[in-house]
Amino acid sequence: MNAKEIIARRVALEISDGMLVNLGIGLPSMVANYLPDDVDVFFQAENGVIGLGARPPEGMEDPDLTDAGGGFVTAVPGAASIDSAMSFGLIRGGHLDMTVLGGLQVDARGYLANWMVPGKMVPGMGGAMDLVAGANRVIVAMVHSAKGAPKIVPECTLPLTAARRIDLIVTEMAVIEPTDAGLVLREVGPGVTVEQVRSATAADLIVESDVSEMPVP
Amino acid sequence: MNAKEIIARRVALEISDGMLVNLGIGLPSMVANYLPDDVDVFFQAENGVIGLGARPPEGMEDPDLTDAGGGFVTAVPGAASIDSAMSFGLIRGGHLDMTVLGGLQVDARGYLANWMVPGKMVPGMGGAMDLVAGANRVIVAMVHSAKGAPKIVPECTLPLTAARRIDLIVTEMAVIEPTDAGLVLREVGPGVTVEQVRSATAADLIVESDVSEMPVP
Amino acid sequence: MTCTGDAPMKTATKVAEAAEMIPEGAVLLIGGFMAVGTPERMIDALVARGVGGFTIVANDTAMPGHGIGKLVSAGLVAKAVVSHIGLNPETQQKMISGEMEVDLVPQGTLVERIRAGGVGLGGVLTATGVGTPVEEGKQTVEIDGKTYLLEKPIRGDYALIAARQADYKGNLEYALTAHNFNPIMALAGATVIAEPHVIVPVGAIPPDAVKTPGVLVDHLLERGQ
Amino acid sequence: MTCTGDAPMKTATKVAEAAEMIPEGAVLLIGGFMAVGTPERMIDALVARGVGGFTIVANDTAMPGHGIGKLVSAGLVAKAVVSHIGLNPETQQKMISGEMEVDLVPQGTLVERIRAGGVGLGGVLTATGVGTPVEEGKQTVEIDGKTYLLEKPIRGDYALIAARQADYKGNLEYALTAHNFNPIMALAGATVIAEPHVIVPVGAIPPDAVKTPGVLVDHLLERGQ
Repeated sequence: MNAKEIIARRVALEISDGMLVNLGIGLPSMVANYLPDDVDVFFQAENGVIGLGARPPEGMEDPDLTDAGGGFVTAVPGAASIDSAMSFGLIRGGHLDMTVLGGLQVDARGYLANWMVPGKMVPGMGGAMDLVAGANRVIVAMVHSAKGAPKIVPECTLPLTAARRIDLIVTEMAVIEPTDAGLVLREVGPGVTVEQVRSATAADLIVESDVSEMPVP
Repeated sequence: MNAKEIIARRVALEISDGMLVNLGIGLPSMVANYLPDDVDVFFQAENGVIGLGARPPEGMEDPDLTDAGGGFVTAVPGAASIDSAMSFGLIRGGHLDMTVLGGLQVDARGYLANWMVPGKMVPGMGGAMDLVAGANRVIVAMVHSAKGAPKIVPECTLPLTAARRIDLIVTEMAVIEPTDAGLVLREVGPGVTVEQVRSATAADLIVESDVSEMPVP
Repeated sequence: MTCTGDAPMKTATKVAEAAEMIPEGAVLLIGGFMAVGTPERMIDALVARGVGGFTIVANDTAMPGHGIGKLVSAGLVAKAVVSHIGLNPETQQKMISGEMEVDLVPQGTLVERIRAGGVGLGGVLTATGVGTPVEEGKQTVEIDGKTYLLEKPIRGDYALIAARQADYKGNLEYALTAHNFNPIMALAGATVIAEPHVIVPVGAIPPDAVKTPGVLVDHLLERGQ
Repeated sequence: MTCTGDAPMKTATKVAEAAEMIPEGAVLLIGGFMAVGTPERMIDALVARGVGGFTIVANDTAMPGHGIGKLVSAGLVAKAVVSHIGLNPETQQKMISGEMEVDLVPQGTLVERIRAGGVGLGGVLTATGVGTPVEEGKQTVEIDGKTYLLEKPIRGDYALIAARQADYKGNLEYALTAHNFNPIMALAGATVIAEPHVIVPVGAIPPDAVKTPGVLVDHLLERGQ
């Protein structure tokens, strides 16, 4: 199982019945593949649909029905079309139960940076700032390090996405929860030791006695 | 022809092709009866429709289709249902070409008071404050005096509807335009003299040489 | 991406059970304009139950015997935040006697304040009411040389809304002038109770016809008799 | 009340004529999200005409060869006010070289700023962007202990919008994820040019299906080939 699949499978466990969930493009969107059949949720694509469905059969694509990454999708029965004002009204207004986003850095305060690398990559924040500021629960799904450099750092050096403590970090090596006291290591990845997590993490980790191995169903 | 009919017929001349118009309840709503057949306009009922139509045939009333006064109406072909946010978005956003409202007082500045008499009558402002603040053109349609007391006064003693100069006052005695210089008498009612208008008006009137008799088709 | 799940069905709630949920003194956003597009069965159930002390937020208090007018007559309203009470003399009497507090808000400001509460904005900046008694006690903000009132967001403990049609997922459609405040209030109630005329199977309301997504609706009242 | 009149029919405008209306340097609100729900024929006509210096306000600049990406490639965009340029490397290059100015705005803030411009509000009070570079140079307002950015309204000289269907009065319907910014931009352009896929007779779009009332639309583009 590769790193991204471990992460997606673990994040899927955070989703429960009846939630409205927004998955960012890339790795976060893989989470939908690993939802148990008996979990009933609605996915929001912030570009305009509640009730995002799977890729359509070949030849059945509708150019007016895509996800936020521009890929062809379907809409599940009971889906609703929404314009951008309603879409972000739901996000900012506390109606979105969970968002799963990628990250460039998360720091000891639980602050996320994920929208630009000054002088190098300026994609823009798109909907990320509203999602982090507004969603009831924010999960950052990312590989633990970027080319050997830790992405979990004492303080973000990249521009912040929001001055809000995100709720959970899920990597292939660890599940980490930002708290008032700092970053608490909750779980380690399959076959990973606490020491390995520590050495791949630039921020201090609080390790309590009950660190378990990540369930990856 | 009674006073209200004179007023309604004169106001109707202010409406031209292609306008979006909101008529207040009571006297202003009579204006729709006197539009020439060749004038194509849309009426807005601020409670939720653009394209307000006549009263429906007996037995065809829809409880979900009324005007802002609660009376049964129809919708013309090409009508659009709007919610209250869209309705007042159109009003505040400069999309409403004209509103015709009743008045309790208008003063020398052209300011209107039409929503309460402290200690006596407190109906509430409903949509009137938004209409006066937002409509591109505001016409006040009212009888010239209330039980002998002038309604056009030096300064409103009743609470203002908005600190905006309205565009035209139409009564059965006169058409008066508020300007930077003050209230200008533009027309007198059928058979009414300038002197009669002056004595029924508490505010100063500017009378230029070209005061004509009101056309009442 | 594969999506195996979808959102849960609502179960239809009996109107008396819905009334039981609402505690004394709750803040209720109630849809309707002069009792058009008002959740009439829900109001009847609240009157039958007799618990009150409510703050109601609505366009108006309708007329005695209709819509919110019934709540006023039954003495269940402690405070009304509304734009108009002109057609309900009982509201005017209770306001003058001090039995009911009435906060008059311009209609466009009222709907935007509820929207702001529902979509997570900090307030509304409007020129409506500047230079009138509505301005009293409010912060004004100068923006590019023009003065605006800063009007606060409004949220409710419950939004009681009426709809033309719902599907089992709670997606709602409204009809003609019965839209009014309903779609906006659906955003701003901590709990949203919808009273549809008709309930249809999932799929019977196409996505483009949905005005209120079912994810906003907590309870659907069962179909009336 | 009798209403004898009704609003005038629109005449269908040829796309090249619509492009001719738009002066050099105009502020254009352009609907679409990654070129979905974008007025593609209008954009092609602007590229064919070659007059530019535009400020465009849109969700994104799409990709080279698609939607707004074609305006960028043709060098017609002086400034872009957008939430995302990540999938258009040309926009990034032109921004870095200084050929194009890019103002990045969070997506939810962008749509509310356009809405505020369209519905006559003085600004938007949002918590989005607080504590980030988006806050720089902006007034903050404290409301009930929470900090909000005061974001200014946006209006355009022209709104160029795409729709699924129009009737002769200009009433518009949108489809699925092709709604996006279109219904909001229809409120905020001094002149609104709508590009529908289909034009149907008056009455073929029922009042409850109308998302943009025809009174907002100034020009309807004639049906494409």
